[in-house]
Amino acid sequence: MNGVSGVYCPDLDHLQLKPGFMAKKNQETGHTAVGQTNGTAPASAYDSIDHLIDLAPIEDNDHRELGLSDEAVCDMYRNMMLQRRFEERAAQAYGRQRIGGFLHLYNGQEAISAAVRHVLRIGEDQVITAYRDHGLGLALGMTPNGCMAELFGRIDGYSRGKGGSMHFFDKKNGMCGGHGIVGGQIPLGAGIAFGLKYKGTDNVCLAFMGDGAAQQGAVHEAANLAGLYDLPVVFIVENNIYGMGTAVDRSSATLELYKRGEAYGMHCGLINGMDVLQVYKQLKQHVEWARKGEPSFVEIRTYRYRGHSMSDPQKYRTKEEMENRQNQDPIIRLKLYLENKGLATPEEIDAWDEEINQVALESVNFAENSPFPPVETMWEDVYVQQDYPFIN
Amino acid sequence: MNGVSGVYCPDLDHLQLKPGFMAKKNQETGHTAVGQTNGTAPASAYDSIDHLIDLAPIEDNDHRELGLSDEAVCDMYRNMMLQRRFEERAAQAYGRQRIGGFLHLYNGQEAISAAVRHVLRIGEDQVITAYRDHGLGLALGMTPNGCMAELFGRIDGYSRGKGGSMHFFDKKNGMCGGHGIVGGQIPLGAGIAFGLKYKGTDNVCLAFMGDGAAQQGAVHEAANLAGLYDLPVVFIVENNIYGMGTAVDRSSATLELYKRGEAYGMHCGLINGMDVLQVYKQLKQHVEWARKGEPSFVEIRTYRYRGHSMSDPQKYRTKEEMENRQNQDPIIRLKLYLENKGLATPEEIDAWDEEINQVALESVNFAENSPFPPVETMWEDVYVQQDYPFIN
Amino acid sequence: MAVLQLREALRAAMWEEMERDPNVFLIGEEVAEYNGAYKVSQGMLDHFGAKRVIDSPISEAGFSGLGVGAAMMGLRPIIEFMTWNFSMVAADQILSNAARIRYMSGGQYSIPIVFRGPNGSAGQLGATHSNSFEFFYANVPGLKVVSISNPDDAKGLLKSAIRDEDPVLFMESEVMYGMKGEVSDHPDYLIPIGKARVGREGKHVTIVTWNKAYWTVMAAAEELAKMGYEAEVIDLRTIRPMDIPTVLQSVRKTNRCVVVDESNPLASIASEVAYRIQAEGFDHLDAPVLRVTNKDVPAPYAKNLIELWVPTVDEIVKACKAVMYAN
Amino acid sequence: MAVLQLREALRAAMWEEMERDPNVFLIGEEVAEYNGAYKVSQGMLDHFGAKRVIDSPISEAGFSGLGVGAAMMGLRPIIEFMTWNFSMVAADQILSNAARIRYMSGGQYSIPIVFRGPNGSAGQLGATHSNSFEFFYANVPGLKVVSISNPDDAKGLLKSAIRDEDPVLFMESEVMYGMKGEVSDHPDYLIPIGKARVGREGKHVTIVTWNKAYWTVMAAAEELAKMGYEAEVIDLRTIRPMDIPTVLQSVRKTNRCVVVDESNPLASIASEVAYRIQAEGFDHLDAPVLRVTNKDVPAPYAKNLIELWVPTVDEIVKACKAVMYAN
Ligand SMILES: Cc1ncc(C[n+]2csc(CCOP(=O)(O)OP(=O)(O)O)c2C)c(N)n1
Ligand SMILES: Cc1ncc(C[n+]2csc(CCOP(=O)(O)OP(=O)(O)O)c2C)c(N)n1
Ligand SMILES: [Mg+2]
Ligand SMILES: [Mg+2]
Repeated sequence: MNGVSGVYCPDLDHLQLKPGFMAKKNQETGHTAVGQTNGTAPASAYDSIDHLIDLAPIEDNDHRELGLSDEAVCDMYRNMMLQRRFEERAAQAYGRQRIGGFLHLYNGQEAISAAVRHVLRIGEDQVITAYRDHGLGLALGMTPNGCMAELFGRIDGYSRGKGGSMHFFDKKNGMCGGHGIVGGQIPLGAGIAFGLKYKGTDNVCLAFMGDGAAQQGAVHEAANLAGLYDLPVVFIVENNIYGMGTAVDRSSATLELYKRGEAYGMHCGLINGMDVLQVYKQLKQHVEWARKGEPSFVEIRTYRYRGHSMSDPQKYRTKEEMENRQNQDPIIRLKLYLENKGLATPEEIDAWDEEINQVALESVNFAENSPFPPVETMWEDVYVQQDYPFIN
Repeated sequence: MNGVSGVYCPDLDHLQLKPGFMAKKNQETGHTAVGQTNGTAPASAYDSIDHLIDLAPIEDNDHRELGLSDEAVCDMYRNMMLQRRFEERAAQAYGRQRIGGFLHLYNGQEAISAAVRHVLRIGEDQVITAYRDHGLGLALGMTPNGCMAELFGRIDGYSRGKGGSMHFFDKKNGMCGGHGIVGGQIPLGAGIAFGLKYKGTDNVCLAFMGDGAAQQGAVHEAANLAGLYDLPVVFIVENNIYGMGTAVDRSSATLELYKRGEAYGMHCGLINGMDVLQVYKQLKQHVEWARKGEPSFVEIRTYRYRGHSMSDPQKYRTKEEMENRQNQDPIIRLKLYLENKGLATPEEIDAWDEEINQVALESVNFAENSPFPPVETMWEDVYVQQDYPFIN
Repeated sequence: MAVLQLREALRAAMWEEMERDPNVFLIGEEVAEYNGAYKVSQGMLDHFGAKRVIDSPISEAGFSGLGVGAAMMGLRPIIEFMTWNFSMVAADQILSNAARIRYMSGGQYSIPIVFRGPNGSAGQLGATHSNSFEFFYANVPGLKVVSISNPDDAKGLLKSAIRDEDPVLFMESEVMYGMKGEVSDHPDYLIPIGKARVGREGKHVTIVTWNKAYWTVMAAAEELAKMGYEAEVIDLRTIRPMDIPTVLQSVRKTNRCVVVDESNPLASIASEVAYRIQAEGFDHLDAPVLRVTNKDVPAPYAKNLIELWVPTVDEIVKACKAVMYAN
Repeated sequence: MAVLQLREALRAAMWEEMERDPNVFLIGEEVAEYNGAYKVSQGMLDHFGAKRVIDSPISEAGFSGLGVGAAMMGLRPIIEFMTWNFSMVAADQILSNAARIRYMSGGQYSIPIVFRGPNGSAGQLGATHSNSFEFFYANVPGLKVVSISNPDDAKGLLKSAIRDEDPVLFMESEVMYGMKGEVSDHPDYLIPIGKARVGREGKHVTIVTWNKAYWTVMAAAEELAKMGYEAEVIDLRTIRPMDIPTVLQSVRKTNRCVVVDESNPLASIASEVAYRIQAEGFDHLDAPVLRVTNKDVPAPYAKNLIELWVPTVDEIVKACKAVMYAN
């Protein structure tokens, strides 16, 4: 451990728990109150999450004051739009059964990955995340073609068709996956940071997880290791309020997930994930700390617009809640910012949008035309050893 | 989760981290500072733990004010002494190879178990702990004979010779084990509490672990479950400063282990484990909370006088540190209290001591004379099913 | 008798047993408000309430251990793993606690618990989501392991598992949840744990299998029948304890055996079945016991590859012909 | 050549490889300041410093995953489990990450990592501390599994494991750490992973074994020799990949085989060896392959019981005589 006295931990209690909510919940539904005797399900089990949890404070930032060039902010917009369009095309292709298995879309969360794209030294710094990984992959510079081909399970995919949606890897750009076991990637994140430090660099690792994942023991072990060994890592909870159908107040005993970092002596952070400049500003600070060997535990409040994966009927939330959050859409927000600041005209933006649309479409085309992996590739990439004697 | 606003968490920062220590440590030894280049071992790697961590605040308590009868305090003394003597006899028997495998002694920590003996409703409330379990077993009312026979691996042991030192179980007295996988018993503790609540009782479970165990992921998962489901459980870290040879500042990123409970919305507690009345007083409060479905996370600062197990050369600590802690021995302390308060004369105490000595000796005798388990018992107690078809 | 989907059969088993015994409860991820990730527990929260149908955080080690602790207090927990893949983070709780507390306590505590969920591959889910863990858990004395192939067995064996006084690990399959079949509705319909079922009679070759591979085997048996070979198909149903007597009885008739196991080959249940047959029925074998398993590589994502990763009808037919020296 | 204890041979292997490659480091519980729970890493902290010999908290999932992540960055971690029993809380990290990241990334990342520690029973340690996990990890494609029986193999195979580009799980034994033997001191003494060793030649029966059971087998071979039977003893050394060709070569000579495996019987490595022999060498077998394993119950604590729990010389002799129809 560092011995730094006084790590940073914002106290924002008033923002998280709107008073009276929990008590009401317990009385009326009893759903989390195990052991109560009158615990039958009420007519409506779902209070809107808006009653419960705020997105976190937001400021009026100016990108130049944050050290971002005009071009950088425009790039943020285009990248977010690319992520959005890519996911839409992927969803369509899933409908046409070109993509199989699980497909977890990132819609709504793009401000996070777009900020990461500009906070990091791409190619040197490292990112690891769970299965909801397309957005981060595209933000780090993975090509839509290679990504879509992977979703299609084709040989031109980043993992030669062996990984699929949950396993986006791109060594060149520091994309360390794409991992399917909830929370299991977080110890790897600590280890990646360990490796960066061991090699004497000042590069960092961002280790992403969901709000549901924060309840996995491996996360806590990794956080303690990072605090103890002063690892250059930022643990980031993308709190999109739900783990599948379970709202965060039903999976976590407390709602201030970011405060978990306190137990491990690290900086804590709470970020509004609907505003890319806010994410950029705050993440930058945490990354700077990490470069000095001071790890952080950060919670970014965001929202996922789509179901958990493609088969989710989403009965656990209301239309109003969704609309409320979509009203704060990070892409629309940034579009307005670009226009207001005179960084781009509506016409220019339309032209970008159209171009991006084409890129996304083309990725489907590319994937469609990429061959299935030849059968013999099944035995490749298991071992580095070339003559490994497989059974049979 | 309960929705109780404002759980109890004492702020005692000034007591834990003696200023300057950590910085000094990092500069001089570099041992936990992974990635430093000049990290060779210094002449003396071991700073005395006394520099690092206090035993926690202590008061001058009067047992009557705490609601304890004179007889209860005398019983506490006798029980602590019984634990001490039992361990000594066990150590001797280990030397004579009557006991095999691992033997983890409880010497120094007896004030904790003796307080538990009086805080709980024995036979209704439940206790679960790790492998350093003799003290708690004897405190709950397990007989020295049955315990020693178990250590000897004889048929009259509580587990019919199948469990050994690490697995003391006594269903009648609510001793739920005795568990060998570090931290693995803590989810069970949550489950025991769940069961007590489900059955509609107001009984509680005390779930003990070591300071080293607090870094196991399963502990955190269990704590979150307890906070979420309002389970009648008190998680208790017996912080005896070491997990094997690793001092707690080298296993934990922060030294306030008790504050980990905050992350799970539960009451926190820090207790001086060298004073049985202090332990009693504070644990009583936590148990009362637990009976109302409000879980706690409690750290009891204590010290183990013996090595981790029988083969430990204990090079990781100084003689001075040991002496310093032994000067605060809980048994001597209580003996003085008894004499000062006129609860027992020195002669009476001597008589008790002698009697207890005999009981401990007799347990060795008993164990020595108990038969080895017949070979066919090897296949018993695997399944409840009587005609299970084992292989062979 | 009613025609039920396999998920409905499982639900009926849990439902009836929960009606029967107030100490039975269900806990797992998404089992309550979401009505089950695969809708196995649909309607159970509404009927039994939040005390007995409980959503858990994504903390498999935590809630598995919670179940074992609750069982120590006399409850009869049903722990649902969303899939058995996720049991790996809870493996120690199952091995060290569920399986061994009875032994280590000298019989003082028994652990009447059921862990259940889908096991094995289910299409393009990739390497981490396609594990078959029968071999692993069945290795452990103190556990019982059931792995089912149809709605009727699902119900009869799950009811037995819930009533069993020992820990039972119960393995299903996502891709079979929608499968329909006749299911007994007798309130005490209990299929004994540890008994295999002869799914098809035949005299030329014995095929031993279980779980969804059973259906690939049945298709292969059809193919073989067209070629004039009658395969006897044994659905093991319980992996621990294993009904080797029923297998041997068949092998004594056919003198040949193929084991079809949708898992990695090395140290698989297929290896075990083969070992037992040759050890106890050596003189009845006219050919080696052969196994057909998943390929000895992690599960690939691509559709064309994953389809070849699992045992195919062709491979089964080929293995059967090999042990019949029919080529 | 020098005479070393097995723990010294392991230490020499790590030491030499750490001298050779600055990317190799050691992490685990008590490996540094305490000099190793079993003194395997004695002196390594002093020599290599705290950057490369690292004490970890009791967080097996955490530091196993840390190792895999570090390997992704090009380091070559050696992860010490105090014993393999404790790897159960880290099982998912090994299966899902160490074994499969290469595959799931289409070969972009390789994971040159070694997990090592003692495996199997070691006296009166009770049920949770007596596991043998070869069968479990060897099941998993993507891993290699080594399990050694003597100081020379310990050194030569551990050096190979550390240099291997793939994840290697390395299994030792507490009770062998003090065992002495001649050990090569050639700096590139690399015993190839995947090659068995014939420990004793004989013509009447083949006994396949590994790890400390090897020594029980050698004692049994002595007994058999007194009765006039010459056993050929094969030390498997590597469990995955498994050197079945060497086993078959012996069986073609002896026509009989016993596998001695200090583990639970069901789905054990013994089952696997037996499967492979009968599948690939059926016509050479004059008797079934028999196995001698631990008893099919959790490990008991009592001295008299645990001694009978593991394979005994008597049982091995008996099994050999059975396959030789010598009674
Ligand atoms: C250990 C484990 N348990 C369960 C699952 C099944 N599962 C996949 S995603 C998911 C929800 C995760 O929610 P969260 O962490 O909030 O991420 P999000 O999907 O919201 O991005 C669950 C339960 C899993 N993959 N791994
Ligand atoms: C999961 C696991 N890892 C490692 C061990 C080996 N081990 C046994 S006791 C121990 C130290 C535990 O220290 P602590 O929790 O402080 O308890 P104490 O011995 O001080 O009572 C270790 C590392 C184990 N039993 N289980
Ligand atoms: Mg989420
Ligand atoms: Mg300790």
